[in-house]
Amino acid sequence: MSASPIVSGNATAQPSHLDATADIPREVGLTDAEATRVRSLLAREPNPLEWAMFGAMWSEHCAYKHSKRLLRTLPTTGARVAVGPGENAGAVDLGDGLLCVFKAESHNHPSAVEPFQGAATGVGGILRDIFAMGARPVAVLNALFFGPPDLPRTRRLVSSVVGGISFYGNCVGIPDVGGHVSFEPCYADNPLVNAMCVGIVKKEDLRSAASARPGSAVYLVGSDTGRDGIAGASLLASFELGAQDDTKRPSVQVGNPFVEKLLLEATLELVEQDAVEAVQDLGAAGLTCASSEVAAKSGTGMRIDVELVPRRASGMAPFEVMLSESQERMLVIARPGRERDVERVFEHWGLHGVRIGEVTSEPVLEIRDGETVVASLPPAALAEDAPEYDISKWARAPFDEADAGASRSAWGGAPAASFASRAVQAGEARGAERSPGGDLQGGELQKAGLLLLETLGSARVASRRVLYRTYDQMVGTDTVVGPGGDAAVMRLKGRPDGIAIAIDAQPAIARHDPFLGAACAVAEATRNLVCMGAEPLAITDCLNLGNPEKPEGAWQLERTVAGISAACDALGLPVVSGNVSLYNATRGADIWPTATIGAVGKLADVAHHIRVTTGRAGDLVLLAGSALARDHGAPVAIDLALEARLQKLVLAAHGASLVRAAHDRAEGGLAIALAELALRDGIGIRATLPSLRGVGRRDALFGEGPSGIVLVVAPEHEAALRALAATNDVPLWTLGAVGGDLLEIAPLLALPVEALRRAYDGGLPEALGRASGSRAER
Amino acid sequence: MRVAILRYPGTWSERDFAHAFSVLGVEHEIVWHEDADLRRFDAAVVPGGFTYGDYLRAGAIAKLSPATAELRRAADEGMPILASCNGFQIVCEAGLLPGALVRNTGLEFRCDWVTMRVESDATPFTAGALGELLRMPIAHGEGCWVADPRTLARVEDEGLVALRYVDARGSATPEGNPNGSLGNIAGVRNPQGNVVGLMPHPERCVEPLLGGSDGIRMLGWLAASARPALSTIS
Amino acid sequence: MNFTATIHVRPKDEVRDPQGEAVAGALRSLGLDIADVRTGKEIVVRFSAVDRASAAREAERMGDQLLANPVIEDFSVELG
Amino acid sequence: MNFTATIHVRPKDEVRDPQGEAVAGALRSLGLDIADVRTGKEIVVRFSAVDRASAAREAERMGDQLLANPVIEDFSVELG
Ligand SMILES: Nc1ncnc2c1ncn2[C@@H]1O[C@H](COP(=O)(O)OP(=O)(O)O)[C@@H](O)[C@H]1O
Ligand SMILES: [Mg+2]
Repeated sequence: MSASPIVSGNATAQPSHLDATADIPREVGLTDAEATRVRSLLAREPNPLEWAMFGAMWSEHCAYKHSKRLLRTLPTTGARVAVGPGENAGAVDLGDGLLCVFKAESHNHPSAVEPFQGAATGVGGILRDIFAMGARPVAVLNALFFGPPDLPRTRRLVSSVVGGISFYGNCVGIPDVGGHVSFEPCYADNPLVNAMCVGIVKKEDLRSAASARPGSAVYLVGSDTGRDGIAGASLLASFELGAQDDTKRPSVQVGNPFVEKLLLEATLELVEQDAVEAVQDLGAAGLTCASSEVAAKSGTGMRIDVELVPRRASGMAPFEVMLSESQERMLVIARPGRERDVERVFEHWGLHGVRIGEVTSEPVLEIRDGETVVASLPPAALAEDAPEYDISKWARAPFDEADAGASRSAWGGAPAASFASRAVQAGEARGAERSPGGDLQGGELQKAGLLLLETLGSARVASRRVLYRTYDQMVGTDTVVGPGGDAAVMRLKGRPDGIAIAIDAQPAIARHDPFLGAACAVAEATRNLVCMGAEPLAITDCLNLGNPEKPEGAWQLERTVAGISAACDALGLPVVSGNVSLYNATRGADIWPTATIGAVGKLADVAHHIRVTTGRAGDLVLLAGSALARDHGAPVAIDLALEARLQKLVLAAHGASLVRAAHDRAEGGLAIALAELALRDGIGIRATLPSLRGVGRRDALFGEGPSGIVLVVAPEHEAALRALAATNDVPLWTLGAVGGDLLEIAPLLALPVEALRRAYDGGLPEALGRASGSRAER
Repeated sequence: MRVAILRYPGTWSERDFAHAFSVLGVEHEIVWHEDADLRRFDAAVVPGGFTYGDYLRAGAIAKLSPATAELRRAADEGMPILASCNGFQIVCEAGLLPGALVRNTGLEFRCDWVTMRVESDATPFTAGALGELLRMPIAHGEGCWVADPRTLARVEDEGLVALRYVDARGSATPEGNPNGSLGNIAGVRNPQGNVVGLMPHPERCVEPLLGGSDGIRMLGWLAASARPALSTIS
Repeated sequence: MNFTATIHVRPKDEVRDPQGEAVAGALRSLGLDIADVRTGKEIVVRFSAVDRASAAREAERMGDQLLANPVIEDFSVELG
Repeated sequence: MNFTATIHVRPKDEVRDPQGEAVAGALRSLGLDIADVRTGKEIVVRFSAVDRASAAREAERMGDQLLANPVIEDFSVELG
């Protein structure tokens, strides 16, 4: 568990009662200055319940205190943007009346405490964000970050986290179509669980939390409210367990995907019948957050009677009801006169839905306990008036340029290089510096084949199939390409077009240079879309970082956001939604800055995507873009302008039907990209490496760097491709041709594709020691 | 031909079946389990999903639905009924088909493509396909078909095995078996042949765009009256 | 009157129990000398009934009609 | 020596038990007057150990290290 003040309520507790004599503002996690701000906003002293509501709503998780200023600098507009950040999820316009709604979110702390339930409820939360918009979820993806795979703890975490995702998503019936998995030491005690959901909605069915109108009835529907994770996401959670009465403890949130499925169907039915004017899911800070946000965004007030809230536990105090984070609950605002219809839909689906209050015109959130008014607050004060901290005031790079060596991270390894981001800022890409050991010497040369098998079978590179085969990838019958390709491809029933989805992160680069890592993640996610022939439309970002109150943490956050901005600007992409998770640390050391980027793209003709194939014997294999690459984790500058030209080239080539296959050069470099290409259909490739001054053969084989796509084209299309590459000013190297049953990279290695298969397929189960006992028994 | 597609709380393949039938040109309607009156229909599908969250045992709570009596009546009257995935679990729980489905031997949910051999063509869903190999997706965590030795012997002796998992070479080996089912049994039928249950998902493979179209072998006959629609699929 | 019934549900001896097999394997890997493992369920129901005799009948019915699948499972009832 | 241990695993009292909720609903639909239902597991292990004391220790270890998830479940051991 992290030492952060923002920890999940799973591990920590809320005072069993709010003692008016204690220093309540501090007890609920507010600083003295924040307490002063509350008092001046209200012009009075809040009561304990009101303090608790402020504590929850002004927590980092709910209020984005340390990130809001920065997030405002992200590009969020564009012709395609239908809904930008601020709603439950963002949306892009697919044309012809359909919107694509999507968002990524973290569930890191709950997953550290109870990985199975934490991951499961993470999926549940992101699904609710999507269907709260009136959209039907059509796909989920996940990005997972664990410690080294040989640690028993990591193995248990992998089983539990993947088990939780599989348990929840499969039950609700949403296909899991892609993801990302990293194994790095910084995540050993603080795994990251990021989930993304994509939904589709007709324009007229889009719902907003901002459209509640005075006089409308407010319903709470779904699971009964218990003492689950009370104020878990807020600073209230800074209390130690143990001191109190056991029965008053907040308990681990347990997900019930069956209720989620009912909620999903009921909500969509209500939207279809146009019986509701606003819908809001209950997440962090539960009813407090949902009610104040709806009221604040709608410019109204709301009256809620906690006595009417159905409860699972007896003796719950109003603050427990208001702050409970029980899963699978929604706030539904009925259209006036449609209350019976709303209730009928709840009944049909066997859901417990109760009218707990109404929307009011005066902007006051009034909480009653029967006849007694127990809290009365301006919703905007709760939802919008939290302080914003300008972290640039204390942000400081961990090294200065003269002393790059000082930035060795807590995990050892290569010195950080700050040159890369400066190169990007200056708009000039610089050549990769020679990494030590960049060349293969004598004996090593003969070992190139072994090195390839080792890399291909390493946890970093090997096939994730053992994980994703436990997810239903096909339910919904829209999955054209599921996990295993560069990006997922989904059709839209009844239309010729389709979407592509990818999720990626580059923590090993961000560790040295958060700007570069974030920019590379945006570039990789969108490049993966392009490898399927899809034009990127927009991204969602899920930022996972350490402590923003420390100079280095603040700097990392700043640089991460700047990296996303720069990449989005260069690629012409908006950010439509996102999430920030701070205070992630392992044994006191912050995790590497981890920007998970989810990207959505469009295919004009879904049947005409770039296939996940090796190609045919005789096809040519080429490398387009940049050939610069270095050891894993050693940053290579990204030339964002080249990245944009490369993506444009591949889309243009695909538009002209020149591309048989494409694959992004990612983990493990060019040799691995060729191996993965050969593995698709089990056909060999015979290639030679492009010779580049200053690039050793080891780097040429296994070096990693952005902006490289391996293309397979029929020989008769080579000239046309070359012409396009020239027009777009993208370097292109011919590597070789498809054919035979060996992967041959002359003169360094020649391996049977069958041997590659064994390494690639068997690598992850072996790394995770899957033969032996795991807590599989759930 | 008009097909009822049953929907229980937690069902999720009903929309996929509806889409598949639209593609095949089969008239169909999604029917809420509590209102199920199958007399209006010529055939019925009990689709996949996680009815009642699969709590207790997959299909156990759904069998208490009023739809069970209706399914039994329709089955007795000879109505063709196809039960896939969770539907298979429900009809086994309800006693319409022999055996039961328990946790996969690997204890993991498994989504993949499998190959099955048609072992009985005495059902409308497999008529004329004896010995054929069908490739279809699976997606289940409790698809291991089990029975006590007596029941198993009866199922084998009376030719009630409708489909068997096979490997790439067409043999019913452990490698071909995704979930540990006894005798590699993927699907069974009732003695009359009108009720067929299977774990795989024929509705997920009626369009080549989605990776295969062997589901047409199983569902296509329902479109007999609308054959022309079939030729437009490709 | 209020009663608590515990219904124990176990796989029949002759029926395969994949979960038990997997648990046996996992326990062996902890270094234990396992002959075999069978996994069952234990369902604790708090309910009311007119008297003890009908409570017993009702608990029996729960096992019969829902909690156990007679094709593969046996059950027993403990009425507290 | 051969032993049989029954390890009972139950969700902690304050932890939500969705399976129990679903079973309660189903039993109600059978016309029973149900207050609540909690569902647990019962794992019967036949194993050998040098003596009774170490058998008890080993059974405890099974619950601890594999069968129960200490964050949300409690377990108890019965050594037959
Ligand atoms: N946790 C996961 N869940 C589902 N699919 C995953 C997961 N991790 C990776 N994948 C899939 O495996 C394939 C390879 O992943 P990755 O190596 O990250 O690809 P890339 O380098 O192209 O981003 C992709 O199709 C990806 O979607
Ligand atoms: Mg890729």
